[in-house]
Parts: sequence; C-alpha cells; structure tokens
Amino acid sequence: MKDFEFQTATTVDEAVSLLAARGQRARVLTGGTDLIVQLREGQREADLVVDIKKIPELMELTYSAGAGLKLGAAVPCYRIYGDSQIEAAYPALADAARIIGGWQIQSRASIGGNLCNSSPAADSIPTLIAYDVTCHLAGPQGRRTVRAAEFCTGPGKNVLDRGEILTMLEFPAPKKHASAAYLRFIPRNEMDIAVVGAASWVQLNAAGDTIEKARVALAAVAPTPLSPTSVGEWLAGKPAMPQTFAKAGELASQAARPIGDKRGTVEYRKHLAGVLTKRTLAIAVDRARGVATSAH
Amino acid sequence: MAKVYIPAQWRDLTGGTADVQLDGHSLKQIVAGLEARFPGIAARVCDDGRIAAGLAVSIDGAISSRGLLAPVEPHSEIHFLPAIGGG
Amino acid sequence: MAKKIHVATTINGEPVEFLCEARQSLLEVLRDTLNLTGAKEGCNNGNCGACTVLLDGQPVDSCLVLGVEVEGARITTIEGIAQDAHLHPIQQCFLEDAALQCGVCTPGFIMSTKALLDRNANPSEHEIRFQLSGNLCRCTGYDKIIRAVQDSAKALAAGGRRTTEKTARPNGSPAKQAQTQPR
Amino acid sequence: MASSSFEKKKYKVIGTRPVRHDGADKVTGRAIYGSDFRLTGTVHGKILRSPHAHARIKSIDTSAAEKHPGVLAVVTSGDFPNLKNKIANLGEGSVNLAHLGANVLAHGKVLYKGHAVAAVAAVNPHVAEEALKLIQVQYEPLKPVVWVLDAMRDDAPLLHDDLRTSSMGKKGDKPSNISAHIHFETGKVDEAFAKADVVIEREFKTASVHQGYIEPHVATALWNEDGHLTIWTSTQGAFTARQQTAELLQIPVSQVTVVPCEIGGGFGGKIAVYLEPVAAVLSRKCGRPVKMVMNRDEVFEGTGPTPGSFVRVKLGATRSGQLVAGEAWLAYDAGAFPGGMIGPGCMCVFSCYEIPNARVDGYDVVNNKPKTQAYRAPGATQAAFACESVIDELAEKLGIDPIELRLKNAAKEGTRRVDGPVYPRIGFIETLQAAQASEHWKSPLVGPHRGRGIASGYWFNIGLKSSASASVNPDGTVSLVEGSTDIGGTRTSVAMQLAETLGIRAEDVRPQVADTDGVGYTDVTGGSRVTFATGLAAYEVGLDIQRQMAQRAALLWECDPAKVACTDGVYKTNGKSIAFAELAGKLGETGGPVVGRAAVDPQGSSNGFGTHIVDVEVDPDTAKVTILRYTAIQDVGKAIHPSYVEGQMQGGAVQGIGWALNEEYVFDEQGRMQNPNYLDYRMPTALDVPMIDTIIVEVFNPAHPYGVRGVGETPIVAPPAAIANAIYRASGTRMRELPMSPPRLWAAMTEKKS
Repeated sequence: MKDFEFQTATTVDEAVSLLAARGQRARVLTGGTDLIVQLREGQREADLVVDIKKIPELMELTYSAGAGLKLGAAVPCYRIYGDSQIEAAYPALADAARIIGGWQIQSRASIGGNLCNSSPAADSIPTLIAYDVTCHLAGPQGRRTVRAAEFCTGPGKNVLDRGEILTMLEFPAPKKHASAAYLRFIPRNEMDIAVVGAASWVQLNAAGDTIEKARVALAAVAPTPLSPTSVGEWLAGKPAMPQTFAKAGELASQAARPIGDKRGTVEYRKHLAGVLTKRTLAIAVDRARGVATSAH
Repeated sequence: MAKVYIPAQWRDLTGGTADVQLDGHSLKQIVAGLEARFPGIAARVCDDGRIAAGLAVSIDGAISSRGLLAPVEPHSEIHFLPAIGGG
Repeated sequence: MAKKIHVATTINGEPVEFLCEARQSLLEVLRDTLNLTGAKEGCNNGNCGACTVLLDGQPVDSCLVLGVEVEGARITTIEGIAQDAHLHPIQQCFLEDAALQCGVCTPGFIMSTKALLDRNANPSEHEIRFQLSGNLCRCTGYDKIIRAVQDSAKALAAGGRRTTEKTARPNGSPAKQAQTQPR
Repeated sequence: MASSSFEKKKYKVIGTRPVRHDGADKVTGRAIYGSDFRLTGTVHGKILRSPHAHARIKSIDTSAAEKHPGVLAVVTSGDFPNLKNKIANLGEGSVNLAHLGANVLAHGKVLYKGHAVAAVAAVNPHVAEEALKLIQVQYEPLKPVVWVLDAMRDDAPLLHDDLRTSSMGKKGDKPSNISAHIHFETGKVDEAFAKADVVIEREFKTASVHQGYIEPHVATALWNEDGHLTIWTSTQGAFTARQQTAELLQIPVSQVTVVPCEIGGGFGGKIAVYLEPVAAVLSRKCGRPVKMVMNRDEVFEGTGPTPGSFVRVKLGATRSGQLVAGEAWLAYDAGAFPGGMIGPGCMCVFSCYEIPNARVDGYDVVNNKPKTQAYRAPGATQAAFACESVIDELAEKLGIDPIELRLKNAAKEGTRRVDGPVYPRIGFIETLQAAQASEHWKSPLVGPHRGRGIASGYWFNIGLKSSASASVNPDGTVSLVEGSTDIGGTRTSVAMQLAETLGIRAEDVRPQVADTDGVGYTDVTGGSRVTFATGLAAYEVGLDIQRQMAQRAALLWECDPAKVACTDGVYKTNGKSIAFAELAGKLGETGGPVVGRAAVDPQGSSNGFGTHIVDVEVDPDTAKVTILRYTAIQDVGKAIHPSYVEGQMQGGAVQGIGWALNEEYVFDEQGRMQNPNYLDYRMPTALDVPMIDTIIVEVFNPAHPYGVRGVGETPIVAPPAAIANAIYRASGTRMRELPMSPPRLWAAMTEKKS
C-alpha cells in the first residue's frame, strides 16, 4: 500500500482542522477494520490518516435510564455488549455489535465507523435507524446533528462534509413496553457480510397486545440502508401477533429493491427481507413484553 | 502367458479385441509383443522410450512406477490406465 | 523512501521501541522488525485470525492494526504465553489433544482461547465456537480444538494442571474403534 | 513382506497417542514456516497479475519499474529458458514443462485473471507493489470461456492453438479445448440397461473450490555466487519442487537445494511450483536472497482450485437392488493448462460398487480458470457426489435401506473395477457394517425439517518413493531423518513405526525432515502416502538397525549374530540379554556408529473406503442448512496415532461440508473471480460445524507390515453426497449442484413448491 502521513488527534478541533486541510486525501482511522483493508487493496487512497481514538469525547460511553445512551463514535463494539445495562436497554444494538466481524474485529471496530463506512450491508445501521438515533457531527462549520435514517446517501457515501467527523451517536432513552431486535442472514453462522439485515423496533401498549408504533430498517436491499416507512405506518395499531409480523414481512419484501450479486439474487434478497422483518418483529415484541430473547 | 487388457480407445488397432495373452518377463517385452501383433499400438503406450505421460500401467492390480522395466509374471494381468495423482 | 515513525510500546511485558512506516501493520512490525514470527499472516484482511495478538488484553487481528497505533499499548503475543520455561496450560492442552495439524493457525487460536478463558472460565461449546469463529482452521475440522479449549478451561480451574480426564465425546460415548479381524 | 503374525501382534507404540515431536515448537510460535524464514540482506518479490481472464499480451514495458527507487530486479517470461513441450515425470504424475513455465509467468497469452505476468524484487514488499503499478502491459482482450460445457463447444474460444484431444495417446485432428478423452467399458452396457427393472439417470454440477490452506504460498531463493541455488519454501514435496525448478531453469537438479520449511497446509495445492522459479531468477538478477509471499487474493486467483465439473450418472438395477448397469459421463475443468483430475474422477465414479456392465467417458477441458490442482482425493468428490446421490435415489425408489443397497453391491476383494484391475483385500463392507452398527445410525432423528443422509467414498491411497535413515545415539535414542514434509503430524506417525520396530518409546525417536541434500529422494506428502510409504521406510530402517545391533551384541558375547534374537528392544542369546539403550552405549567399543537406511517404492494403492452419516436441518424460510450431527467412518488399515487419524477424518469431513454447502469460485461474465477472500469464499468456521464423530475401522492392509492404508484423502469424498441426501430427506428437494448454498437451495425449494 502507498505510504501516508499519520497523525493522532486528541481533540475534535484538531481532528477537524487536520482533515479539512486535506479534504478527500485525508481519512479518519478509528478501528481500522475497514480503512486499512481499503487502503491496502487500493479501494481508497490517502495522504493523511488521522487517528481519532485518542479524543476522549469519541470514546465516551454513558448510559442512564433517563437520558439514554451516548455512544462515542470510536467506541469499539466489544464495550457495548460487554455492558449488561446497555445490552438490556438496547438489545438490538448488542445484537449488531456482536456480529460485526469476529471477536478480533469487534475489539477494534466501532458502530460510528460502521456508520461512516456507509456500506448498504452494514450491520449496525438498521439498528441505529430503528432506534431513531441522532448522529452528532463536528466540522469546520461547527456542530450539527443528523438522524441516522438520513446519514447514508449512497454506497460508501454519506452526509459528512469536507473535514467533518461523526463524534457521537445519541440513543433516545428506552421506553416502557418498547424494544428492538436485529437479525441478518448470512450463509455461514459468523464472519460474513449480510445478504440481508433487518432491525425492528416496536412500542407496545401497556397490555402488550397491540403495536402502537414501529420502525423497520433493512440492510443490503438498496443502495443505502432502507427504512420503509410504509411498514412502520402499517404496523401502528395492529395486534402484536404472528399474522401481523408475517404481513409486515410481505410489505418489507415489497419495499426492498435489492440488486443481485455474488451474495444473493434479487428474488432471494426480497424474500429474506420479509423473513427477517417477520422474525425481528417477533423477537422485538417478546423483548418489549419482557421476555428475554436471543437473536443468535 | 500374461493377460493384457486393451483399453477401449485402442481397440481401433486391435480390430475390437479386448484382451490378449502375451509372453514376456518385463513390460518392455509385453509392449514389443503388442506392437508385433497390433502395429501402431506402441506409439500409444510409449513416448520417447518411456511410458507416455498421463498413462499408468497396472500389473496385478498395482500401478507400477518402474515403467518399461516393470517385471511381469507368467500369469500377470496388465491394464493401461490414466495416471492418477493425489492431494 | 517513506519516513519512519518512532513507537514505544510494551510487548510480552517488556518495553520495546521500534521505527516503522505509517503503512506498516502491527503484524509486519512484529514479524519483520521485531522477529516475533509466531503471529502468522493468513489473509492480511482480518478474516482468518492467524495473526491474533492481545492488544491491551483484547484479541485483535494484528494485520488490521497499524504499527504506529500501538504507542503506549500493551501487547501479548504467542511468544509471551509460556511462563518460566513451562508451556501455558492452553498450549499443553492443544498439544495433548492433538488440536493442531499443520499448526499455522495454532498461535492465533491459542491467543483467542486465552482471551476467552481470561473472561469466561467455563464457556459452553457454543460460546467457544462463537468466540473462536474469527479464527479459521482448515486442517482439523475444529473438533479437537474445541475439546482442547474445554480441557484448557478445566486445567486452568485446577490451578494450571492438566486434569486427567479428557473431554468426553458427545453423548457420553467414548471414542469408538471398531476392530475387524482380517479374514 | 507382511507376515500374519503382525496382524495379531499387540503393539507397544502403534495405536498410542504420544505428543507430536514438533508440537512444542508449534504451540509456542517458534516453528519456522516458509514466511518466518529470513536471510540477512533479503529483498522482497511481488508478482504482477493479469486483470483479464483471456488476453494476448502485446507488449510489456518494465522500464519505469526498473527505475523506481528501491527496485533491484524485474523479470518477465523472457528471463526464462524457452521451454518446448517437454514432459517431465514428477513421480506423482507428470507435467508439460512448457505449460508449467507459462503458468509461472505467462508467455504471449494470459489464460485466467490472476495469471502471473511479471515480477519485481525491491527493498520491501510495499516498494515492490508500487513498482508493479509502473509496469505497462498492453493486452488484446479475448473472449473468455469459464463453464466446462461451454469450453467443449465447437465454437468455443480456444485457449491453445496447438491443443488436440488425446484419447489414450491417439490425437484428435483439430485444435480443441478438450485435452483428453478417457473411455472405459466393460460388459454389455446397453443390453443390461434394457433389461434393468429400474433405471435412474441424473446430471450434476459442481463449482470450483480451493484447497484453502491458511498459509499462503511463499518462497525464498538465494542464487549464490558459486552458482548454487537454494530455495526455502513451503511445499508438499521438496524433491518435486527441486525438479520442477531445475527443469524450468534448465539447470541440473544438483545445482538446486530445496529446504522444506514447516508448511501451513497443502491438501494437494502445494505440489506445483509458482514462486520458487521466479524468486530464483530475481535472486540471480539482483544477487540478493529474494523472498516472495502471496497475498490471499493471489492464492485464490493464481493457484490451483480443484475442478468444477459436470457429471451425468445412470444406474440400472433389478427390483431386488442388484446393480446391473452403469454409465457415467464426466467433464472436468483443467483450468488454463491441460492435465486436470479427470483420470481419477473416471476411475472413482463407480469404485465403491461391483457393476458388471459399465461405461465411463471423461473429458479434461481447458478453460479460463487458474490451472487446476489436486485437492484431497482429487477428482473423486465430484464423481461421488453424482454416483452416491443416484444410489440414494435408487434405494428410495426400490424401497431398500440405503446401507443395505450399498452392502448388496459393495466392492470387495476380487471385485473387478470398471477400469479393469481387481481389488485386493479392502474394507468397504466393514465401513458399511460399522455405520449400520453405529449409535448415530441407530438413534432416531426427530424434529421437523430434519433429515439424515449417508454416502460412501473411495480414494486409491498411493505408495511411491520414500527414503529415510536413522542413527543410534549412545543414550539409546534414535535420530530419524526423512524426506516427507510434515503437514499434519507425520513426523510422529513415521517415528512411531520406527520405535515399534526397534522396541523403544516413540519419544526416544527424534524425527527430522531433511532438505534435498540431506535425505534420499522422497515423493510428495500427498496421496495419503506418508504414514504408509515413509512409515514402511522407517520400518525397514528399523530392521536394518536391528540387524546391526544384533551383530554388536554378538560381538560383545562372542557368538554368531544369527544366534542373537531381538524382542521388544531386548537382544538375547543363550540366557544373556541386553536392552537396546544399554547396547547403544557400547557402540563406540563395538565398531562405531550404527546407521540404518532404507529407500522404498511400494507399488499399487492401498484403497481407502469411508462411509459418512450426517443429520441436517433445513430452515424452511431461508433454506439455510445446519449440520446437526456428523459421523465419519473409515477403514484406515491400522491407525498408527489414532488422534491424528481422527483429525484427518474430521478435517476432511469439514472440508467436504464446506464444499457441499458454501465454498465456490464466483465468476463474473468476464471470467473474473468475484470472491477472492476468506470473507466471501466461505470456508466453515468453528460455529458452522458440530463435533465430528469418528469410527476407525481397521482392516489390515497386507501390503504394509503394520497394516497401514493411509487416511487423509478419503474423508472428503463422501460429505457432499451425504449432505445432499440428508437435505432431500429434510426438505424433499434433491440438490444436484454444488454448493448447496442458501440462495441455490431456496431457488430449488421454491421451484418445487410452485
């Protein structure tokens, strides 16, 4: 691989000014599990690599039942599922964090990095969309926020401007009678890229028998992670039962607009979008009712 | 006499004969005997004085590595086969 | 030629300093600069785990870490596992359980196993398989590796000594060996 | 050679499970594999590879690369001798040197994406890679042909203008991509089919798969000032690597020393040379040791997958289940150059059964894929997938238990194979009986979407040449030197046979694998031959030492050496006795060192049969297959070190599971591999398989003193068919294409539903 200059930033401002000066020729390093591969294989080139893991703000991981979760953009995945409180409050986040690569990858890779890599097949992004996460950005023009659903703009593309970095992901405080789940389909049982991924978030009524509100998000069925609002809207007010999940699956299947490639055909991906939507809804509803359910 | 099986693809030279009895103490002698009876067949067996590449000779059920020098017993059974390799 | 950067780190408990180019991976530095060739390169893109080392206690693919990133870090490699001229119980169990054939994936598996047993002293078979799924082995079919991990857990629980009883076959049946008399 | 007394003998060493001699080095990271070896002053080589699957090379301009700072040498095929179509015999098979050379560095044409075109040596691998980008190659792209049946068509693009079909030595009259046609025929096939009560004919396809060894290819070459070339490499056979390299460079073999480093897996894929000759020429040009290591994508794109295939099998049987007729038509990829695995494919397709009337046609077909190489029972797995699937279907149609049907038709001693030869004592029936008696087969499989499958497999297991020597140390230990590179514990399985012969402990033999100057010629570690043939050499070394030791004892006792007997390592005569170790301490005073030696060349194959049972569950929604339980049963003759025998069976089974379910080369329309990495070329992880139960069957092989048959290859043969048969029982869908990956199985299940 081509050599590059390496800088370690210790403040957000320092990172932003280093990156802004070089534009597209500068790359951000967090866990490196995408970037190093891309540089090595020539998919990306960089004159400057800026390590942002030493910025305290980006390594922050704080949770409270009232304020929700603040997940620094560079926090590695293992710290998420290693925290039982966070796992209990955001089980779909733990579902995703646990299956991004193998354990060695999870020791390094961050959810923020997964989002910024902006792969349509990224495992964590449907979960961020389902939880309606707010992305905090910092750039030469100052700070701003973007909803997770609006972050990605194309395969490998996103809303980040020149010199701008993701600093933190803010998860709304968990609500009563609400929960979520993430599942992906892969041919192996680990170490694979999602053929299709699906995250479902549901808010049930107090009795736990009706879905009041829902969000479904899908991976690898469109150029960006897809959040078919039609599915969520249809689910509102429906009984929380298998027939409902199956019908929602059909809607998700219709909303999916995948390509056929080495990982799966168009028909198979559309079909899987339905299967996984159905299954994640069932798990999310169980969890919302307080039944501990593993997605793996 | 050794019994020599003629591969199906060589029977164009033997008028369809599928096996013959031949005298010989070595494969070299057997091949000479074959050639005497079925002119042209030696060119299928040998290349440059050795067993042709891609060909193996089985004598009494065992693939021989001794080429034309392989010993042949009075009641040996001889087959010509594609060579095998292993992983 | 590219400029080199000075890095100070700790490897297997000893302070180490080296110079490297920014593009060099930790794996390259360990192998080519520091002559610690126990970590192996199998794929160089984080998919096989043969280069697994512990970085501040966490298992990482050293091919996906830049040498310049480990400034101030603590690194443990396969060379740092055996203590006082004795094999680590995990190494001993891998040996005795014949959990290696070609052996090229073995250092990575041992490092991941150590990381696992450091956190979970008694993992289930499923947990072992899940946590080791970032390490590929092409020779063994994993059976004997999983048993070696189970035996390592027992050995560590017994204070590092190998317990006499090897991990039982599934369904409690001993390894079967059908004898057939020649006719 | 073998006496029946051995068959009943109780062994002291054989059948035990000592810790392997190289074990400590391998669990501490100290063992020196190819890429761990480094000489002072080493520089690094990298290869430029073709982006096209099929193209003519119009020009190569290396001038900019040569000027790049840090570059020491650049080579192309022009730096190699011009090799004519000379056939070199490599022991296990032969090779056309012109083809081998053109595979190492392309001449005139590139024949697959990843085909090596030029190479650079530079101060480090990064600089070498930079220099590769500066080499200007002008290509004239040609239409590629990838699928084997497409390549056979009359209008297919031709890879080689001069290639004509060889039918057992008879050449075709026009250029073709079909390099060979094999034909076997026995009995009256058409008549027998006409009379059969039941006839089933099916077609099968398999994708290209790779051996997948974790260690990439690597070589370090030093062309010394005195003209001697030394190569440190990772190879299955140091002597064949030496011969190939010498032939390609047109230098005498004595001018080349190949040092086999520890090897990180091979499975058939590390027999052909790729890097060795290139590193050698780079070293000659720059006067420095040159080390070359492939990246993983180079391993996938530039080294040998095993053939993708198309196979048609037709079987005819009586109502009672007697096979009366068989027909098979097989077309296998050869890849870029002729000489694939079609021969063994044809010989193995019906090798498990006695079929009185049968016809087999096979075609070796060149196409725009990397040159195919052996992979564990090369050619047999594709054939068994077809035959064992049809057998299963036949059993179902006839309402006969699949094991009973196999037992009724099983090959046994005296069975004449379709290709002609007659089997000696073999153990196929015993594996079927062991399967029948197994707890797995007897226990019911419950639950929806689950099914149990069974299939059998065969591989020849070869003999070939092995050399060994051993010297007795004064402390009673023995240092053994052998030539078989140790990929999976064979130092120990060979040493154990020497220990058993001498009556000493396995730990008292120190085995060492020597380089090509340190030991007599030894063929590759392959063909399941090392424990058999090198083990035989070790046994004969033991007899040689024993004879000499008896002479020394006779000298001490002033008696006739013929009067000295040896049992279990104790030498005795007339009430006097001396143990091996004590006698070893007296060698200095009785005539000096004792060195035993042996060179063997056992003829024939030892015939390994296996039967596998598998339980699967098929997800009815996603068509994903989960392996629930697996049992591998095999006749190994004699298990020298049972742990490593089990390990071979387990490893082979899991490779077979990968081949069955997910592994495949995915090509785009331009013939470019889409998945040259471990993420998308999906080998099984630990989480994808259960424990693999093994049942070792021991039917003594009369051709070996301890009855060894070899074990490594047979276990990969049965799994795809066994899993296909299980999937059918779980889902009602018969899969006739590998891999049976979720998208493919889902499509088949969906089609069946509609």
